[in-house]
Amino acid sequence: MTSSLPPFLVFFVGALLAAVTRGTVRKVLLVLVPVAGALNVWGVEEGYAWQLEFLGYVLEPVRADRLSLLFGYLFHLAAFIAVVYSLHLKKAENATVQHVAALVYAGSALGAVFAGDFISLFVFWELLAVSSAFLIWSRRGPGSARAGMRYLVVQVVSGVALLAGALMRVHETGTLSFGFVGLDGLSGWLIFLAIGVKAAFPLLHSWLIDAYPEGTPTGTVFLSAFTTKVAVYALARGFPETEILVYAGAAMACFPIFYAVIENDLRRTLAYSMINQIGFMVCGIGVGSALAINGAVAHAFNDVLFKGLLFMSMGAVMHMTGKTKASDLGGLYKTMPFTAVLCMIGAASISAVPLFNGFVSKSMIMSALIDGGYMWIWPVMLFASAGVVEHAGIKIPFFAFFAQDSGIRTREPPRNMLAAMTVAAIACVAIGVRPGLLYGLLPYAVDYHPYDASHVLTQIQLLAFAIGAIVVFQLLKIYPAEIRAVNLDADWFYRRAGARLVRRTGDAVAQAGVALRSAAAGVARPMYEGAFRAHGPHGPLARSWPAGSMVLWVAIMLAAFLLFQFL
Amino acid sequence: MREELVLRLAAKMMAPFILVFGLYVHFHGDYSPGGGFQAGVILAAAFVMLSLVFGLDAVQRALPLWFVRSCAALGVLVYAGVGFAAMALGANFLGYDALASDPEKGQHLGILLVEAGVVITVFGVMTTAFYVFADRGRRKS
Amino acid sequence: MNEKRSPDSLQPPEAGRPPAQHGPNSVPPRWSKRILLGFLGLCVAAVVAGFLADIHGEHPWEEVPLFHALYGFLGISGLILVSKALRRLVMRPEDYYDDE
Amino acid sequence: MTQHLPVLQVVIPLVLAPLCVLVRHPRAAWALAALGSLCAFGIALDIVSTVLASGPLSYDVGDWAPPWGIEYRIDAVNAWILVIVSLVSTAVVFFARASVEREVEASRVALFYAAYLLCLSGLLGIAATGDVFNVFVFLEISSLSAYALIALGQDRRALAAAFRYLIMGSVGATFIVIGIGLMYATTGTLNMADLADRLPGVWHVRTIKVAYGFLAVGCFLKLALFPLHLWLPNAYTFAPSAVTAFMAATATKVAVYMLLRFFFTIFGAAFSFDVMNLDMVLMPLAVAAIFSMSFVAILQTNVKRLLAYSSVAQIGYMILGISFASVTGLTAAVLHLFNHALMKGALFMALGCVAYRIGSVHIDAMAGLGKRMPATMAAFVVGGLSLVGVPLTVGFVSKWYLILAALERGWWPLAVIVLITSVMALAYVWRVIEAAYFREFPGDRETREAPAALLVPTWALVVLNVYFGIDATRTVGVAERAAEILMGAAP
Repeated sequence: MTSSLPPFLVFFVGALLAAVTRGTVRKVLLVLVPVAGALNVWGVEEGYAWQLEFLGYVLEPVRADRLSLLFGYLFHLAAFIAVVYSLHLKKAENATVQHVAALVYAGSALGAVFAGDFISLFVFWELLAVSSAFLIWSRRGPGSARAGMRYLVVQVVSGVALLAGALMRVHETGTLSFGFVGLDGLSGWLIFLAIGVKAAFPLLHSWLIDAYPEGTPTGTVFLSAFTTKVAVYALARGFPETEILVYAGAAMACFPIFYAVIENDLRRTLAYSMINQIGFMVCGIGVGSALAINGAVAHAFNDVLFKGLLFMSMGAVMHMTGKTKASDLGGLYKTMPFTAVLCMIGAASISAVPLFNGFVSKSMIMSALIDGGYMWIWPVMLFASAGVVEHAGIKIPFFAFFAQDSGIRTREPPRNMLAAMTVAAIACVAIGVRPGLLYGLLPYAVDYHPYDASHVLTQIQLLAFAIGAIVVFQLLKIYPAEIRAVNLDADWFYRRAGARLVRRTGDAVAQAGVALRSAAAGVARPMYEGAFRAHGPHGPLARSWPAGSMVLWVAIMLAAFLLFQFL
Repeated sequence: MREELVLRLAAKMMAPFILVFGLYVHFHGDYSPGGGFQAGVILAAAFVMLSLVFGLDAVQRALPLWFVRSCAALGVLVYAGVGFAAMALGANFLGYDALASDPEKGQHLGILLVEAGVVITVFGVMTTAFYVFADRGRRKS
Repeated sequence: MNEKRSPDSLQPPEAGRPPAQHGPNSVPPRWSKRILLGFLGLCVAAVVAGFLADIHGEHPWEEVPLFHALYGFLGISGLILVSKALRRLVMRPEDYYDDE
Repeated sequence: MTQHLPVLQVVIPLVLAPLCVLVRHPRAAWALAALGSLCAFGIALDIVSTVLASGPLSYDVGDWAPPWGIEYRIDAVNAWILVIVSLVSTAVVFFARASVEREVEASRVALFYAAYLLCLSGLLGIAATGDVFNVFVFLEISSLSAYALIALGQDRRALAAAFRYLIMGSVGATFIVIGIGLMYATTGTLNMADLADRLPGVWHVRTIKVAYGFLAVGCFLKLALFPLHLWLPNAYTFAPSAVTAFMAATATKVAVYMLLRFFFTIFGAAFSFDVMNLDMVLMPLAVAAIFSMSFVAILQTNVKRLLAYSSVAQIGYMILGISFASVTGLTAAVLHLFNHALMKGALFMALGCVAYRIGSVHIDAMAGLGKRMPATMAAFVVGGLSLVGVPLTVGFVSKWYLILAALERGWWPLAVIVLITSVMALAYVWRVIEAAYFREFPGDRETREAPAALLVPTWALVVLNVYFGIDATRTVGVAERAAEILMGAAP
């Protein structure tokens, strides 16, 4: 339909209006933006495109196909939920900055998934980075300024890599169009690296762990929905059936669960869980069959819902108590029963309990792995999905709402927060019960039935005995206690090793500089002293000495230039 | 120096001749060595000499700073004015041919007027520079 | 140096509050017993149903009886033990990065 | 009348300058300066459209036919320079009214505008003329008035900075006149087109190579190519804000134009690159300039100085573009002439707003200004982003063409260098943003937003930064045409 607007435009205009409105007007506006955007994107059909010419290249800032449309719907839903969740923000919480940044951020994510060429993608890529950084800075907590800065630097580096790769690709292929890229040549690897940073590939992941727990309670909900999902989209578009992704995905699915077990900060635990879930998606994209891609994007869709729900419930806890550490919390079910129930729905969904949405998408990826012949990756992913139960399924609700009573007495969070969480929870259950709702939107035609007895039973066995193991370990008192501590991760390399390296190099350079200067002084001093005696301390010639040295440079240049020509 | 009668008398007598010589150098500039730049400096030299002998204040009473500064500006206007006049008469900028009915006479007139502009400007600039420097030294001591 | 220290010594002492550490017995006792019993029932039911229903595995390992149950139990056991070991390697005091 | 435009372009500011001295009233002098700039801008726009539509313009001063008389010859290259200079001058002159009243003694304001107009006409003259000696004359007019303008700065060190600039500028001008003299001695002509015809016959003569060397070093000095940039930071730092904005956006650009004219039009691309290996001379210097000056900029605490060093680095980008010896590379260089003028003009004007209210441009003095002077700092941020090369700003367009040129030549490490140094630019721009937005405003000072008289011209340039970043067809079109002319691929 030609009457549709570019999807991102609705959000950008909304952001502009949000910047100048206050109070109730803005609240109404904030809710209206995703709704209007959704109505608009509903009218966008496959093949819709918007082109313009720039620097002699055809740019395609908007290009719709099934893949981008799916993410388009998803991002509108996510934006709606997150916006409702953040309606209560007050001036003291930097409401204007947060609201505007959130709308720009959501709009950029939409722009990125509809971008048909690398330049548009790059523009939205960087906009994503900058706008989301404000969601971290807005918290104004200790460390959030620095964490936001580290986050921004990593994201900007990712953008630079993307631009470099895109430029080389333009040079190689002559087109800017963003389609299948593949890992041939430096340009492919640069683009892969750029997306990998955003997708939190192993060793490139630490920005996520570092920054997400530093965001505002509401900001992190936005963060969890967009950045990594844009990366998943970009991988699905540019690198399907790239074998390395299967192994990268398996690594991503596994290593965070170990960290998640021992992490004390519950929002950081969720951040690890996020990498674990992206691992499943990356793995599916790597397999590359129709079923696998369907599974990966369906899982991305579901992850936005249940991970958003979990982040929202932890955000609600943080909003009401100011705490997110497992060691500080416990027993909140008495005063926050609704939140507890909603959190458990999220936990059940992420653990892929049958009748919840995680189940219908994760099983697709698992089946696709076997169909693709990845017989050794399948057990790894099965282990990872059992691990999810441990940290996200049990640990999060258990330590926050049950466990030992921390003595904290509070109330349910504001109504808008509850409403947002309820919407997400309903969506989780609805997709879990009626997978067709989601399957109809997937890029490929779906012929997959998650609910056969075999699937359901094996999954229940896996989950039940996984939980059993936790119970046994708890009862035997071997389960690792929650301890206030920092766990080293790959960010150590830049936060500590990098800092040390910079400091040491700085020292070394300074020392070398001193040595060089004293050596130079040994030669220059006699000359200088001669000049000093000749011209006196404050003589007119002494003052023009710097100009003299400038002229000396001129003479050197001329001599060098002429020598260069005549030798 | 103000008490040196010989110097004062000589300076008073020489000044008009210097001025006339300056004008000669100017008007003869298009046929013999000379021209606006030299003439301007010679004119300025007369006043520099006078102020050396009679003091800066005496000369500045006759020839105030604002006047010489305006001269510097005025000369440029004369120069450009000739250019514009030629343009108004249908030639290119500074196309002297158009200034008179006979191109050769036009060339004469044009060069003379342009050089007059140069004389005024150079005279103004030189005198201004002298005033500024002399004034500065006086205030400091 | 930090690795050698016992986990408890990392805790900052906080007066006037119950210790923030949650031991295994911190579940409210009356409830926990009922929940645990119900859970045990679920496990048994899952195993029994697994034998009754026709389970067609896709992976060769699924031929092993009760594969998923065993895998889930052993997997999580391993996960917890390895994580405990990991803690010795990576855990640092909470203010580790504060002097950046 | 239209046939006189090439000369009127230069002469109108030249005539208005003495009028400023005569009227002496500050506001009247300003009005004359504004009139001069506006006329120049209007004429430049007219000229550029004529040139693009129907080819080069030629004007014989005094009706003496070239190569004997002085010819003003304007093609796409210098029409473009005329637009840059007069556009920036117009923006700055409207900015200057309030800024100069605050920063310059009232008795000197009229003289300030006289010098400003002289400088403008000198710069326009260098661009417009087709006679190499005339280039030297206008170079001296613009330089001498620039020294005076810089010396008018409030800081006592302004005088010393202007003096050093004077020495270096004079050395540079002398080198250029020596080069011109040697060319004249060999060929007997001063007209550019005539020189271009005659030089190929005497390529083998050593005098010509020496002339080339003198011209090269003289131009390097004037355009502040590393390591001959030493005069620039002090001159920019201590000059009045309006002067800094004007000089930073125009003076070095015109010097780059001189370089292009001498080496491409007069000597010819073939001689420059095949015989003199100019690319091998320029590229290391450009890379060194970009790297070391960006690094120096990161460590500065005076923001004006920071931007001054950044200018030296940015000049490195233009020289890098030239050193690619290709149409794309020259397009990038010519494009960056315009784009850099826009961004540095906007940035220095935003700093002028800060100086107007706070009286300091030290980075610590700018703490918390994001809240107190939101419009000013927003202008700075947009200008800074443009400097970094963020998409949707002109900086991106320049970098894009530079990288394309590097890849076209197969020198992809240089493309990487351009990207890395963009991050360095982000670092120094960020230091200001960090101070302005993330530090608390010291509570004991009352500070308001800068007056509209300063903000409107600043934002005009900021808007152009974004406008030409989005719709780059026109600027790129002219730059490509200019590059083709310079490489000898088009008339």
